[in-house]
Amino acid sequence: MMFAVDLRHYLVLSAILFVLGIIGILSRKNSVGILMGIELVMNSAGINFVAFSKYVAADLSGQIFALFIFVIAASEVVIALAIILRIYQNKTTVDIEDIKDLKC
Amino acid sequence: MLESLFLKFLPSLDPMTSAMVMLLGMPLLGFVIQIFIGKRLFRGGDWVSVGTIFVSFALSVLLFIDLLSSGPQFQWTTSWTWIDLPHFQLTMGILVDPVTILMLLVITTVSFLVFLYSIGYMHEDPRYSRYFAYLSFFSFSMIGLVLADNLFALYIFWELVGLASYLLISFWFEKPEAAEAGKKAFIVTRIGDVGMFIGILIIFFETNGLLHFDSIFSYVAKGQFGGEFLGISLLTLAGICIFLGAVGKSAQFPLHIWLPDAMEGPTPVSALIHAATMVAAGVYLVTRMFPFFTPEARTVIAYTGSFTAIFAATMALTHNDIKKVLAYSTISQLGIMMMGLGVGAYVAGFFHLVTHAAFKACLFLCAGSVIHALHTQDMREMGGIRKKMPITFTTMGVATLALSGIPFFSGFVSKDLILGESLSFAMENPSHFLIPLFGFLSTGLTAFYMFRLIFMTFYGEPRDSKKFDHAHESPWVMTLPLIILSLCSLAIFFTGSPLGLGELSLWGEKSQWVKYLLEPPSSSEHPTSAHLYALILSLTMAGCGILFAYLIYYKQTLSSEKIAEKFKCIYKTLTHLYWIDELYEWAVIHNLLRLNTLLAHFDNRVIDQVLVDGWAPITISTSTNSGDFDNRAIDQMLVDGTGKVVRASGKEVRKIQTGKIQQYLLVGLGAVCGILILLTLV
Amino acid sequence: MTAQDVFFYIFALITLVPAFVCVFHPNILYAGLSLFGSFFGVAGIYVLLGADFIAATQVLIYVGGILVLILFAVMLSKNIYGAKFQDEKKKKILPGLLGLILLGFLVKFILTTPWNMTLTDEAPLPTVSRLGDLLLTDYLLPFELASILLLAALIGAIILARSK
Amino acid sequence: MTYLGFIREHLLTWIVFLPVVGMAVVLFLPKEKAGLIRWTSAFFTLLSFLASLELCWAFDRSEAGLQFVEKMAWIPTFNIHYYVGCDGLSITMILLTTLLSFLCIFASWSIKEGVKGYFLMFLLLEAGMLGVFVSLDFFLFYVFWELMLLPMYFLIGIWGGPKKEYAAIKFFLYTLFGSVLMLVVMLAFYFYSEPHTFDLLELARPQILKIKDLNIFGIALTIVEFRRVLFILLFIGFAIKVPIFPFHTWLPLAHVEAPTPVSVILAGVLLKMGAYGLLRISFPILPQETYWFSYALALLGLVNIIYGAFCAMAQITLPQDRGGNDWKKLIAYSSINHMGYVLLGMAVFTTEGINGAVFQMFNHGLTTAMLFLLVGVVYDRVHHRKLDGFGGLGVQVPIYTGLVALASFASLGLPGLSSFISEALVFLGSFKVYPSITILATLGIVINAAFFLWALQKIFLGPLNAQYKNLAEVNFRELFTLVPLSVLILFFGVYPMPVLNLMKATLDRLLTLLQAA
Repeated sequence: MMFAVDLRHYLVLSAILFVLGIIGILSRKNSVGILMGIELVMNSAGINFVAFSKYVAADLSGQIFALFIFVIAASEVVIALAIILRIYQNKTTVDIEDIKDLKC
Repeated sequence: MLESLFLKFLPSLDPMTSAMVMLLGMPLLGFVIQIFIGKRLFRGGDWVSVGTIFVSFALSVLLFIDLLSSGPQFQWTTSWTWIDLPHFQLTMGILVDPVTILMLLVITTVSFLVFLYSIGYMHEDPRYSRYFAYLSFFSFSMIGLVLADNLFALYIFWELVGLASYLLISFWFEKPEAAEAGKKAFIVTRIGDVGMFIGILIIFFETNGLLHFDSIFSYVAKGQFGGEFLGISLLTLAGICIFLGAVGKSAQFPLHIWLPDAMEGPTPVSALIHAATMVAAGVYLVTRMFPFFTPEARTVIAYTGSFTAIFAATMALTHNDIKKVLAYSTISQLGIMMMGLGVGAYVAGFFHLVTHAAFKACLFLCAGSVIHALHTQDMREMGGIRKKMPITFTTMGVATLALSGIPFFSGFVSKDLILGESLSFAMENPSHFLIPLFGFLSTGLTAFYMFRLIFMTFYGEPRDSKKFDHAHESPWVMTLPLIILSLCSLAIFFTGSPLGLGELSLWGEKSQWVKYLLEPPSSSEHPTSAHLYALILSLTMAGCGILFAYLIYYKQTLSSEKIAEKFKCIYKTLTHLYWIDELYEWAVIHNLLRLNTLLAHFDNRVIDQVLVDGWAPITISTSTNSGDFDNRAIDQMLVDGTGKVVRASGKEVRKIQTGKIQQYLLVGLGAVCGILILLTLV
Repeated sequence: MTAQDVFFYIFALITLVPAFVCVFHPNILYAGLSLFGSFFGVAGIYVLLGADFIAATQVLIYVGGILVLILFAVMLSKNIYGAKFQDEKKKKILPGLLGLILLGFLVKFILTTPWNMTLTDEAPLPTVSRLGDLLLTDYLLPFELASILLLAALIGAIILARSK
Repeated sequence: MTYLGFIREHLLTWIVFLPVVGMAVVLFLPKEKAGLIRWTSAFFTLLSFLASLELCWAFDRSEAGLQFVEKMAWIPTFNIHYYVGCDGLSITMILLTTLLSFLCIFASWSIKEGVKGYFLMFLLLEAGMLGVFVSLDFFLFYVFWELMLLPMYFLIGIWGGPKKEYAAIKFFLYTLFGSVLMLVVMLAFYFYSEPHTFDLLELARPQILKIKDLNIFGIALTIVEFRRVLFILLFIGFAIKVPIFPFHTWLPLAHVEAPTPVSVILAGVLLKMGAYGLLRISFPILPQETYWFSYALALLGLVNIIYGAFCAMAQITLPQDRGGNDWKKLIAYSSINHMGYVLLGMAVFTTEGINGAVFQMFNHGLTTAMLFLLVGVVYDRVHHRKLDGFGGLGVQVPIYTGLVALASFASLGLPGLSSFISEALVFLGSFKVYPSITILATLGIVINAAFFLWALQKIFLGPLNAQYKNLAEVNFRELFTLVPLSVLILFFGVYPMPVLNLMKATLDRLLTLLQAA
């Protein structure tokens, strides 16, 4: 019954998605690319929540959390993109390697 | 009379208390009004101060009349709890007895006259009302000082008169000398005050918190005051400590250096504070605490007094500043009083305080009048103004005769008493022969320098014609006090008999009122067999002094320059005032400054090195070169050192802070993986 | 293997392959475009999990909102065909390695954990009305907070992006 | 329950947190409206001051124990409470703090940059200080103690003088070092008490604190030694704040660099915290150790007196390039001298001594605060504090001169002004126990007089420096800050009982506790 889909499959799927997202975050030079990685990670979290909602909790709280994840993702991406645009205006680059003003 | 007066107008209050509070409070009221709104009042508000002091004066006179009628046993006291803690009380109280009343009379009389005089003397000063405010404040503190019934309260007012003196000496503070003199006066007297405070501490400690005069005396009388320190009984030590306060305030050797400098203040101030009242507070203190002093302590007092008397008299010989001559004379006379008290002449010492207050205030005011007319204090620029200022000349002459101890004048009466007492004291204790010797010598010197002053100022040719032409007699507000004070310098005022020896007593035993009112605390008065010798001796000395002065400065048969040439060494010593100031400058101030600098560098040098070696080899290289005051050792070692270690290590660690978020995350991820691997392995 | 399982694998592929492309494709524009597929795949997974409303929202917000925003940002920020736009491969090795290790552990944990599953085989009910109820009753405070967050993000984004 | 009743029930909480409320209000004010911010701060500090007056009025003077106690569980797991109360020891400090804070708001008018941040920090500082004085729970005490550090750091570091960053860092690290030692002791108290508690009153009971032998880093400590070590650690923690030689080096620097109102608060209130902590925590909880160390305490007091006085005098004699010639530094060193009297009075365990010590804390708060305010007045006008740089100001600004003279004379202990009484009490008390130390300490009186008068002479006397021909006299706002202080100095100098009445019962009880040891 290896292929009969249950919770584990969903979790593995989300784990793969998560790791892909992490790799994206770590490897992209472009800050928009990093943002994409983050979106993948968030999606994986959403899958986890909804899957647990169905298989473990058997109520809708997981879905509610998925909704909140959307909210957070939306706000995050909006702010992040605004910041990136701002940086681009100032430095004409979005390359994460060039943005190191935090270093003293 | 006083009580009935107060009962009539303030029936609901205790008459004596309200009288005393009023006596004390009026000058304070004058001070408060003057300091806040004085400038805006009519005539700068001088009438407020004069009025308030006049009320105090009138009350003192009434009190004195009451005292004369009730006799010397009179004593009235009251007190309030001031600080009340568990097992600890401090009280504030008023003690009125003959000594107090006599002091009050002296203070308020001289104050009132000086206030009056100041209206004329200071009328052009821009800080006119401030001047009167300070004067009122001084009167308040001085009255408080004599009213106090315990040592602690006395100490408080003692310091306050010091403050008033500071403010008035440096009244013309634009002159750097005046500012310096005020500071010097305050600090030097404070050194004495600290001694007095230590004395109070010893008494407080020994008597378990008794500071009230009477209770201290009864405690001492019962012989409960024991204890020794370095072989000296604590009682003697406490007495000497208390006396130190008097040394500072009454400008006795070795703390006399402030008084001549204090002459930078306005002349009426010198008359009031530095001749008649405040400097006499030391004598008052010794009088008040008289039963407290052991024979040893009294000997110390007598030696200090007699030495000061001769020492200051010699310094007065060569001075050309009219006020400084008088200042040294004051020191010398205070020494005489101290000497009198030291040899046990309780009445005589205090008597001399009273007479001296009158004639010395008169002398200062006369000097002020001269200065006012000539605008100089240097006697070499004066001369021949006898005709131009007859009142000043006459009054000053009277006061000079009184100071020189000539019969018919008050100084003769009191000084003779002291000298007689000291002579009989020395006859009983021949080893102390120096005390009367100094006393008699100083009498002669006094007569000499006083007549030198008179001759240089009033006789001869005018040396500075421009100033001479400008001179004129002072207005009546200034001459009236002179006349009154010179009248008070006559012997008859004190003894009721013209010669002053009691050959006539116009009003019975009360005519010698000072003697009548003062009761020696124990039968310490000596038989008067020595008085006749003393009389002859002192008159001879005074006569010699006057004669020399006459010869040198009037007839000029003896040239002062030649004498100075002949005794060049002595002359030089005298003009340099025995190099006392220089000695202090070198011994105290110089070394004090060095100590300051030393301590300021203390951290750098001492703590530094110790802590460096002991504490922090890590930061040793950064610490040793600190040269300035602020880079202190502790700082550099412990505080900055720690900082530097942290900074150095931070510098290394900082290299991994690249500012690249991805690297951080990567490290984080690596760490997570590492932990997971470790967990599975373990 | 039921039809649902088949759909699961299909959707998983639709999710993972574009995600893979998104992460590893050197051109950022393609990466962004490939996200499109990935988001759709996740929406399908949601449908399979009986979360109809979530699936719809996923499509609306991610595909309609976030993705478009990202693409805008890509295009606004850069000449998309520029040389510097290509990522070098070398940087991907270490993260990939670490990611694989992490993935291994995650899968191991997922498979070894005894999941307490209480799945009933009922047909999935429509969730919209129940979600609405929950949001306005039990989850009212987070809901309101979320709205404040959105408002803050809105204002913040405007202030940040507004040219001075 | 009426509103007034509600306020009175929680009077101490109101006093402490009214500044915090003020802070919240100021937070929402636009930063351009400096005037509004200032007046709001003034209003809330005034409220706090009025509340403390109400406290003073309702305070039962014959009661030695704690009053206005409020106790609420805060972190029950560790038996930590929000536990506040006040007794005769703390009420004087509360009054001093609220009064000085209120007056300092007006002295802060000259702050022109970053007004909002400044007043936020200032209000937070006031809350922190008040919190320290009312806390009865060691943990709460510690929290407030640390809370107060933060605004102080910023106040010095942002609004300070030329070397502000250095001074701020130094102040912060110094005090933090002390706090760490205090923390160690706090934890030791907690873990060695049965039951575990942070309650200061509980800890002071004889059977609660059960110190055991300790073996640490290979050093074996017996109970007695361990207790002494605890005392020393705690003492260093507080000594840094007092400050006691040799932990004083932060003080001159911080005072000099801080803006005027902050110097006032530093000298007027913060220095008292060390002494307050000793009296509140060290003395009652470790009485035997206090007794054992009393000679050392008195000796340190003597060192403070003499050393402080000489260092202050060095300000006049040393040129500027060697760290001298600074009026503010002179006052800062005189603070060290004055705190020496406090220490000496505390160390002798006599009624006069301890009352004198606490009264001296109060008086020093008044006089030194006034002196710093006065320095600030002239600094605002001429922008320097060099003692040599003035001269003859007495002609130009007579009122100012009078006020400085008053404050200086108060500071040098002139009778009739409040410091004299406390110093005299300290001396009367200490002479009974340590006569030799006391006699040496009286030397401080003379040096004090010398350097204050010297400074007065340099600044105000002599011919007027032509540079300052147009120097403005003190204005109404400055008078408003100075006159209350001078009135209080005069009043308590003549009649000190109102303050002594507040504290004598409490101190008497503390004393019996110590004498029993």
